Amino acid sequence: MTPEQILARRAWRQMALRDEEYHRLVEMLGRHPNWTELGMFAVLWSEHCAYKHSRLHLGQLPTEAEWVLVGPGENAGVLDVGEEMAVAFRIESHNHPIAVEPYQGAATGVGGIIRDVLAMGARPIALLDSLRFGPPEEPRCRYTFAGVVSGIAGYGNCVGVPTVGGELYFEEPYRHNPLCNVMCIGILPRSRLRRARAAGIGNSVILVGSRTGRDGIHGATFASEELDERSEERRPAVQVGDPFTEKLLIEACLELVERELVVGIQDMGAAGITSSCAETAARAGTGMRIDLDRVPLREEGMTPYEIMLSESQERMLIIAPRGKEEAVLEVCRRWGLEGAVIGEVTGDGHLKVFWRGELVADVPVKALAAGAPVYDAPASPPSDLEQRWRVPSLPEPTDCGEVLKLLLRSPSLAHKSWVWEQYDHMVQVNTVVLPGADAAVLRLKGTRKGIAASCDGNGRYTYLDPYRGAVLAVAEACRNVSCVGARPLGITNCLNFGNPEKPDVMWSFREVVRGMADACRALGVPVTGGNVSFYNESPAGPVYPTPVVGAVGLLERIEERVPSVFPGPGYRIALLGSTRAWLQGSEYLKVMYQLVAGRPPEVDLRLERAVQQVCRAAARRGLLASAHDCAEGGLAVTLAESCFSPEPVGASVKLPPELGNAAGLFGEGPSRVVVSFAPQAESRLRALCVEHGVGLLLLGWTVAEARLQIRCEDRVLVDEDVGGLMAEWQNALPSLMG
Amino acid sequence: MRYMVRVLVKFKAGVADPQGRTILAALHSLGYEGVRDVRAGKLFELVVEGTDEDAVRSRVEEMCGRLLANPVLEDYEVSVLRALAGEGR
Amino acid sequence: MRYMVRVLVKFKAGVADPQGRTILAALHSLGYEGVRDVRAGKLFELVVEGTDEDAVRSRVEEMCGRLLANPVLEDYEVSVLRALAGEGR
Amino acid sequence: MKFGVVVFPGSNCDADCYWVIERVLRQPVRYLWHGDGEIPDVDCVILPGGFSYGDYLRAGAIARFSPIMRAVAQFAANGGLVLGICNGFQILLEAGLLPGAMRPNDSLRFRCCPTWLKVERYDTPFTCAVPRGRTLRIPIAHFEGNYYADPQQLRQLQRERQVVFRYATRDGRVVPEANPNGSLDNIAGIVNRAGNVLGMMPHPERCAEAVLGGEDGRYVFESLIAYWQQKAGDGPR
Ligand SMILES: Nc1ncnc2c1ncn2[C@@H]1O[C@H](COP(=O)(O)OP(=O)(O)O)[C@@H](O)[C@H]1O
Ligand SMILES: [Mg+2]
Repeated sequence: MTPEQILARRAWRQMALRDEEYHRLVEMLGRHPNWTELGMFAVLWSEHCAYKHSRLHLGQLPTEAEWVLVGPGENAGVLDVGEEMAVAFRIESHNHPIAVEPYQGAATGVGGIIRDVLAMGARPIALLDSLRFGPPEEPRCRYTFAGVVSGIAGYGNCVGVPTVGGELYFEEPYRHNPLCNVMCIGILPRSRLRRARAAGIGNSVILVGSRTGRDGIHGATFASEELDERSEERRPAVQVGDPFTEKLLIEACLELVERELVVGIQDMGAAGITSSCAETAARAGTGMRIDLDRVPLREEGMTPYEIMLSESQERMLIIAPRGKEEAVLEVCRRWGLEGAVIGEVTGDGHLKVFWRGELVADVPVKALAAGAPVYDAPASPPSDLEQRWRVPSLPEPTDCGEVLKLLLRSPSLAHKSWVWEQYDHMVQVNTVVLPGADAAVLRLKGTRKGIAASCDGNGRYTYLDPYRGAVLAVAEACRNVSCVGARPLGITNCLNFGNPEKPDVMWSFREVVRGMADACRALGVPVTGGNVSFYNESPAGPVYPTPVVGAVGLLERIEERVPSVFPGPGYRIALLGSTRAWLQGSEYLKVMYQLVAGRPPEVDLRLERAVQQVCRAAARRGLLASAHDCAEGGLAVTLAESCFSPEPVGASVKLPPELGNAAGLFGEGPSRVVVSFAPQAESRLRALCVEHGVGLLLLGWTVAEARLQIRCEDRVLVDEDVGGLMAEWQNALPSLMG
Repeated sequence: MRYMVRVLVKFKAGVADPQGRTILAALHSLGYEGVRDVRAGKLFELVVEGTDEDAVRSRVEEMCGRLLANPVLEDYEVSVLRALAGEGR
Repeated sequence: MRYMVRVLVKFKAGVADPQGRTILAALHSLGYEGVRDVRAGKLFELVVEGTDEDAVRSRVEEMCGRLLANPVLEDYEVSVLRALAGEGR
Repeated sequence: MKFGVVVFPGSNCDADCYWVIERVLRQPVRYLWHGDGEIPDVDCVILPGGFSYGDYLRAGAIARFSPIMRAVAQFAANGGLVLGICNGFQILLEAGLLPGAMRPNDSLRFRCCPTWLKVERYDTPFTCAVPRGRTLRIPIAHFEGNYYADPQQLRQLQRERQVVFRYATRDGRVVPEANPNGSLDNIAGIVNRAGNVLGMMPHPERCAEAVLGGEDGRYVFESLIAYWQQKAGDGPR
């Protein structure tokens, strides 16, 4: 299609560019684009790549701290953890792909986030997955759930990166829009930190990994007369993951970095060659000249448009020092990978693309990579917001033991081993705290340190109050990390929302970012990166606004880690922190009354911070025998889970009168941790609490007989066999999944 | 009657097939240079009850669309191989 | 000449086939009660150069014996589907 | 005792084995590259876990043709010690160095979890240092660990006492409930007739340090060292 035809047919509209966006790019280009150029702009200016609706607001997030080596803007955030070591991490969504092909959609999502971390020069050492599906009673939702889990397993296990944690919720709004967010953590010696920069005029641009095919050439930028139905058919909408090639890519890239053959390195995600070339050149303030005839292709007859926009997986772009090309290609060959020098870095600030000797695209990289407009879309609260806060008055439960069992087998609270047993969570021999605890803990080989990580984000809270929900999510992720004794060093976030052009969605987005920013500031934790996924919406409506927070923390000494279950009988049990709990937005309301209602609590961030400090200080001093965040399902569920160690332990607990009701047992709220400790540690723990202005409410004792007894004054609220409770909790997912 | 039905499921043309490519490379390194391409897929053999071949075929095609293949990624091919003697009713 | 060759690999009779069993159960739960048995296997489609069909077939059978099937567990079936026009030499 | 750990394309427990041998057992160790046709001066070759060639055809099916495997077969024929763990076991089966084959787990799901192993023989180089009667707690992590042998092979395994590890309960009972993958006779590990080649699905290298929650895996490596030292003491070297 010629520029005239593009103009005549307003072809940009089919590529999801607005008229004013087209005019903007014409102005930046100083002429009308040709077909290939238009395609390149359309992808790089898509919401997915350009953050048009979110960028303005994301600026509020605090991104700095002394230990932040790389903040947002690169492929992953990087934190200094001392001893010349650094940790890279990032989270990303793959929501739309899993809706059509759960297995491959999830698998390619894992591959993508691993390459982001690899692009920092880091060895990927752990994955976490945050998943949301519709009601598991629905066969289609189970199919999606099972497919996603086995896709993550199929990819992560094969590349040899352990999946050490994650989260899983089932809620109605995810029925047509399931969410799959995957976080990857990598480690690197500080000296090997690499940037995605095409620096050094004359340096070579090398494409490494899989061949380029017609995969994923953009839904958004798709369609035209030239790309008729036939070519549409040729173009697969879903991609197939190739973890074997990814594993080779990891080894080859790390070897290239180690041997100083890498000036810059960038993964190839959305918009493949176009985005990786434009972004690396833009970051370095350079240009690039590339020759498409040198790109190894999987299929015959591909056009420049297709080659430039292909999203074929398992490819990396390497900027190598001039003269070292052969050394780079030699490493690739040794690892059985194809590599090809496809171009060079130039000084003119343009991305020039040649094909069969002709210049087929010539675009200023700044315009491509940073020229997209930024929108401040209208925002207004949903009209029914206050209605959502209304909770009818409800009777107190008559049999709290039964309620406890119901909650324990609620799929969102039940034991998740059906999921994580499918993941290799031990490969690389670093996993010190396995999945199932508040946070996973990995040792850092060669040091005494450990890395803790957790993913959290309760979409129900955010739906009911986006600001508070976001604060709760940050607080919980950091609390989980603190519970194992680690200091939260940074978070990454994945913001999953509906259509941002709808004012209520935009409003909730803004509220979430505001909440996240406030919480991070108060807790002293920077945000080093993340991902925004809009348009998670079907005719039935949007997903719950779902911010997923991935926190990474540092344990100075791995021996100081705290388990999340009671170690045995004879320990004191106490509730550390707040004693307040609310039924608003709780799992209890959902399970008992199918109610998603009530305004979730406001977090007292000063108290939250202090509670987390006490957890860590107590861990460092060896005062805690266990610590478990008191989250969904409330105190009763947390106590029960604390009893569920491989050798079940009993607990005998007496609640103060104000907690002897449904809210006390099953209510939820921040800043609370169920701890156990040896009796002789009590005075020192209490002193710590006093020092930080944090409460410590003694609840009872762990006991040898494996029963959970919760009493209040002269009433026995719960008296259940721990084995029986554990069976409910453990069997829930397996029996649903057959 | 019972019929033996064969279902072949393959990736659509244009979809990357890492398995096929890896097998191709292995065959080459074993000296089978004459192999130019390998595509990997799945085979299912079903024994299905039905009144006649056509009914059975269309039922199995429905199963393919719902369970045995994912139409966004895969094509399928159903063939009724034969009626199973002595096992019908 | 180039030939399109189809290879089917199945578990030997008597070897339990967990995948087939699982699919059978899934089909039943979708209401396809008439399905009596499912066996799962693998499909490979190869493009192979050779002078004639027989030579190609026997070469591919050799590949099956060495690589594509595991003789402890699996049987295979090779069929040369067709010569590929216009691509030979 | 000198160890060699083979690196196939797609191996992913190679570095873990290396780590344990070097840092925990403090023995000399080197990597052996799949493309090399010779085995240098080592006393034991380890075929590590992972997904050689992505397990794209069948686990181990492609790796068995690597040049190094010819050398491993020779090394084994000369009495060298070979330990195949998980994918390494699968490769040994495909290469015919051990009898039988692996099917996908009967659950059709990958499974990563601890298992208890009953040690059926203490007179092998791989188990001679295991305390008698101790059930070992060693994790598995695989999709294709459902061991199969045809009836004749199975009879031979029994006759020659080639089964070394069986999945069991904690107290050593070999019962169906303890079988994590459908494996025939709860088989978790077998040796060849000569007793110098062992394949096992569980990963001893994942539980050789207390910080990782258990040390039972050390017994396998320590057995090798004890056996080797004994042999070195016995005869001329
Ligand atoms: N999708 C998943 N993948 C891996 N592990 C998971 C997944 N979902 C939950 N887990 C693990 O199960 C445990 C309980 O999860 P969750 O109920 O979200 O804990 P918490 O309330 O403490 O955040 C955690 O250790 C978590 O890492
Ligand atoms: Mg959580």
